[in-house]
Amino acid sequence: MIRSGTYWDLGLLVLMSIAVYYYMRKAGRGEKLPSIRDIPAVDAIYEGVGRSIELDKPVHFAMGASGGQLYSSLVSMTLAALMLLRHTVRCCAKLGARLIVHVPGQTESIPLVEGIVRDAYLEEGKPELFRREDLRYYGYSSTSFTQAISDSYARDGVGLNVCVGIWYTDCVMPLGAAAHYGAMNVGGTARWIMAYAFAMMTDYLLLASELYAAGAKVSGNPYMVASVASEDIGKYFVILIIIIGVILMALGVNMASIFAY
Amino acid sequence: MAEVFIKRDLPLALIFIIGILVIIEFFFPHPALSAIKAELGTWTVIIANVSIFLGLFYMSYAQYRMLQRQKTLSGYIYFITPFVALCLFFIGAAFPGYTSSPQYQWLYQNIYRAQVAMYVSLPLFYCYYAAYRAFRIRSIEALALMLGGLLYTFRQIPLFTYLCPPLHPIGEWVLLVPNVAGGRGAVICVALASIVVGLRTLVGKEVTTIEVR
Amino acid sequence: MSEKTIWDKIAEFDIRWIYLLTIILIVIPVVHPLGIPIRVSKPVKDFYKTIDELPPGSVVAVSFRGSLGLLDEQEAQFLALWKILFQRDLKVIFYSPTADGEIILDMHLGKKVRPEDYGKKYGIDYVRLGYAPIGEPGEAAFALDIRSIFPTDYKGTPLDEIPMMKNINSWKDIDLLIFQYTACTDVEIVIRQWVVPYNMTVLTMTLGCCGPMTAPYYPKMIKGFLSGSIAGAELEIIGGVPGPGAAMTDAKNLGIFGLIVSLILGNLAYWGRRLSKEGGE
Amino acid sequence: MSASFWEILGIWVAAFFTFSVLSFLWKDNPYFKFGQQFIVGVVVAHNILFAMKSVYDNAVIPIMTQGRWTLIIPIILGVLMYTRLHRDYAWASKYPTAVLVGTGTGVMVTGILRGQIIDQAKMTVLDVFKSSNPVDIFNGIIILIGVLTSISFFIFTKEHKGPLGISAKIGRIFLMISLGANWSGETVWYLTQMTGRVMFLWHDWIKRAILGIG
Repeated sequence: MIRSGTYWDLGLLVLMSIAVYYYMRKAGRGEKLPSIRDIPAVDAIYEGVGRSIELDKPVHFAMGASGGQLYSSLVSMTLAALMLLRHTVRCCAKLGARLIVHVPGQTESIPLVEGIVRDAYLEEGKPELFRREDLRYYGYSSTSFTQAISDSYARDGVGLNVCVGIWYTDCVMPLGAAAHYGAMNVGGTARWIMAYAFAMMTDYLLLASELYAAGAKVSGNPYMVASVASEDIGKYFVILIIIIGVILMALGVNMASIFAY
Repeated sequence: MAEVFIKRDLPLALIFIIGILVIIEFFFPHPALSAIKAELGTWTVIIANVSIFLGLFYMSYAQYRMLQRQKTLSGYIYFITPFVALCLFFIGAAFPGYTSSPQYQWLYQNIYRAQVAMYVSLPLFYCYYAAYRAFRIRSIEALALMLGGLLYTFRQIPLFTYLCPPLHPIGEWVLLVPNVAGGRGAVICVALASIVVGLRTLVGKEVTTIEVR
Repeated sequence: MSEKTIWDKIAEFDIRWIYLLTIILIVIPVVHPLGIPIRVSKPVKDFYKTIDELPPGSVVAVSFRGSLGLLDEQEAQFLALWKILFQRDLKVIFYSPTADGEIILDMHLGKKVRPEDYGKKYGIDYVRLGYAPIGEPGEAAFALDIRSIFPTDYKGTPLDEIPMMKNINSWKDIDLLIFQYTACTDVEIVIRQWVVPYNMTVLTMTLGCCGPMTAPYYPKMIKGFLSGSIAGAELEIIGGVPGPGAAMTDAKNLGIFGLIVSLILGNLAYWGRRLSKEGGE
Repeated sequence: MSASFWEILGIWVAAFFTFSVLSFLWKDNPYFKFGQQFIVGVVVAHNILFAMKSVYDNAVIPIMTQGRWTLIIPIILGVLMYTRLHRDYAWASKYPTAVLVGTGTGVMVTGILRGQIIDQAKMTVLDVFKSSNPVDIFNGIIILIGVLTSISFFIFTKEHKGPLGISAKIGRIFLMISLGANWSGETVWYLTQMTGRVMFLWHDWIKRAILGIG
């Protein structure tokens, strides 16, 4: 028997599943997919890597002190950030820039982070560029994380600073310090509460759900790109239920009880 | 073939099975499923905690390589410092009470808390830095950001509401009306995107979980 | 080489002077308080009203997710809250899903606020269940069966042996939940695990930065909320319970001018340079 | 009551580390570097101690006292995480990762449907009809317009031109106001923390530890 009060949840999940299936099937058959609008921050990563080489400074990548959440409700953000990590590594490998990755505090995410970095170098045919010492770990605390990153900017220099993923207050100091040391900042988080810091301090911003779209876009994988189109189906659905809800409510229908299902 | 199955397909299948189990339990609660879900919850905590020494390894390795590059007195001091701190806290926890011992609590409060409290203050200055360096009112969006920020700031600082009482209800209105509208739209879109990532992961089409060797 | 204009000089101004100015502006009211009056906002009024209107003997659960490092922001809130709760005929249950929460309770409950001063006895009027790193699944389990998470209180006494806890087993026996947290997204935990399934009356206490994130749930799902030390000061005023919030809020009055100066200087430099360039052309 | 030796020493230690962090505002310097290296050690130690206790409480005790032998599996899975350190066996770390990601995905998908989508839509509808007070109705309509237009800003598969372009532009203004409110909330919070530190330095360090007052 279905749990009471979850009919809407199930309905929405089924709708989203159908949308994802539909677009992925299209991608599988090689059919034309809706194009995703430009996200300037994606191209900015490549440009920033080139800039770092010109300045002879390393590229820094961080996902946040709490950015390695694999078994919480923020796992999707971790996965999106890892996609952008893969893209950044490939850009660095292609152009020959040094990359320093500031590993999140959750130790359980380290194997995935190292795997992504190592494989991305391998994909570009330059496995020898992988250096484990450039995966820096500072414990699971935003205090140690932010201080150590800032120190690293000062010590190693910073040409491009990519901060994406799950960020709390820990984003302000790295973004500010990187700008202070002359870096180009690219970043964003889907945690709305902290998005302001990225809006104010980055040169190229990934605002809220743009992070996911960017992650899919840089993957170069048609299934990933296709699934972004299904997000939009969900958005149309939400817009529709809000408009219908307002109309019905104006007509005297008790929407509070209908939404309770 | 078998290698691909063990190294790639089986972990993907595991993600699918576990994820679907958790989802089914949510919609169709059954004591057996709930027990599995609760067990999985415990497992995740144990797995994460058992892996804790990976962090120590990576930290030590980066420290060691840093020392290799900088074999000076300051290099040695920076190399040894985290290990001294580590030992100090281990000693604190060796007293009866483990991490609740007065010795550990003393260290925790006076070292850790002092650093955390100060670290949370530093962004204040970076916000000022951003306001000075980057916050240019050159578009209507930038103006909206600044107005939203300043009006809510005035509401939070008694001096402003004392000098100009209408700032209080205006600031509260910003918080409870346009802020709610913008925030809600963003939260809904992020949630939809998360569901898509989740579904993609479950069906084994999320590149991060497939391609890692 | 062209000479530097006033706008160039403003644009290249060393920001560290503003840092120093800010620190001085914070120090002044700490040393000499300004005593500027504080106005009580609607979410705080609703917060107080919800507690004030509870019938005598109601059970209040306090989920205490404090953080030691962030104590400055929330100390005033919870000291005022405890005083208000102990002034009334209520049964209060404290539990800590964070280790720091328990340390703060150890530090302050019985020291800065003494229940016995209000005639309250441990085990009769209030109980501390202790610390358990329960997370969101644990919060759900707690709502269903308190004893599944906390079989004993913080001293190890079985809950069944504590008179106050005899008939308190689950959400059904709790009249009000006060949810104190420091990670802004934790507000979703209380919505998902208490409000949505049980329509529980909930109040929240959080940092100033989390106010905008809590606002979308107020007043329908969250009846009232405190965000930041200013809300603590407002609760002190409306509840008539003096505490550290007023001094803390007072001391913030001048420090914010650093921000305003930064904004003005930055925009002056930008617009000055731009307009003078356009004028020159 | 005069403060004890340990209390005073604690204040000095706390002041030492407070200034170490603060000194970064001036520039990167050896004092800051020392404090930074120290705190990394502190945090790693703290994490290890709590993780060990958690494994003991959640795995070792239940295995020993309740005979819950299934809990050996997550311990083994946790150990498999270390295979990442050896290139030939690194693939084995995919198993524990799969358990974590699978659980996380399930929890995420089910957790956000109601609270972050359906209830948000519900509240947007109900806000318009909150009361018959014209101000409330006006506010409700503003929220309604803001939510609809800000969602339209995040539509990725259509170019932001024509009506969608106008809607996205309005939505962006609402998003910016919300970002501004968040920025303000955070800035004032940082200011509180800074004030708290100044109060600590004035009342505890200068007055109590140095001058011996209070």
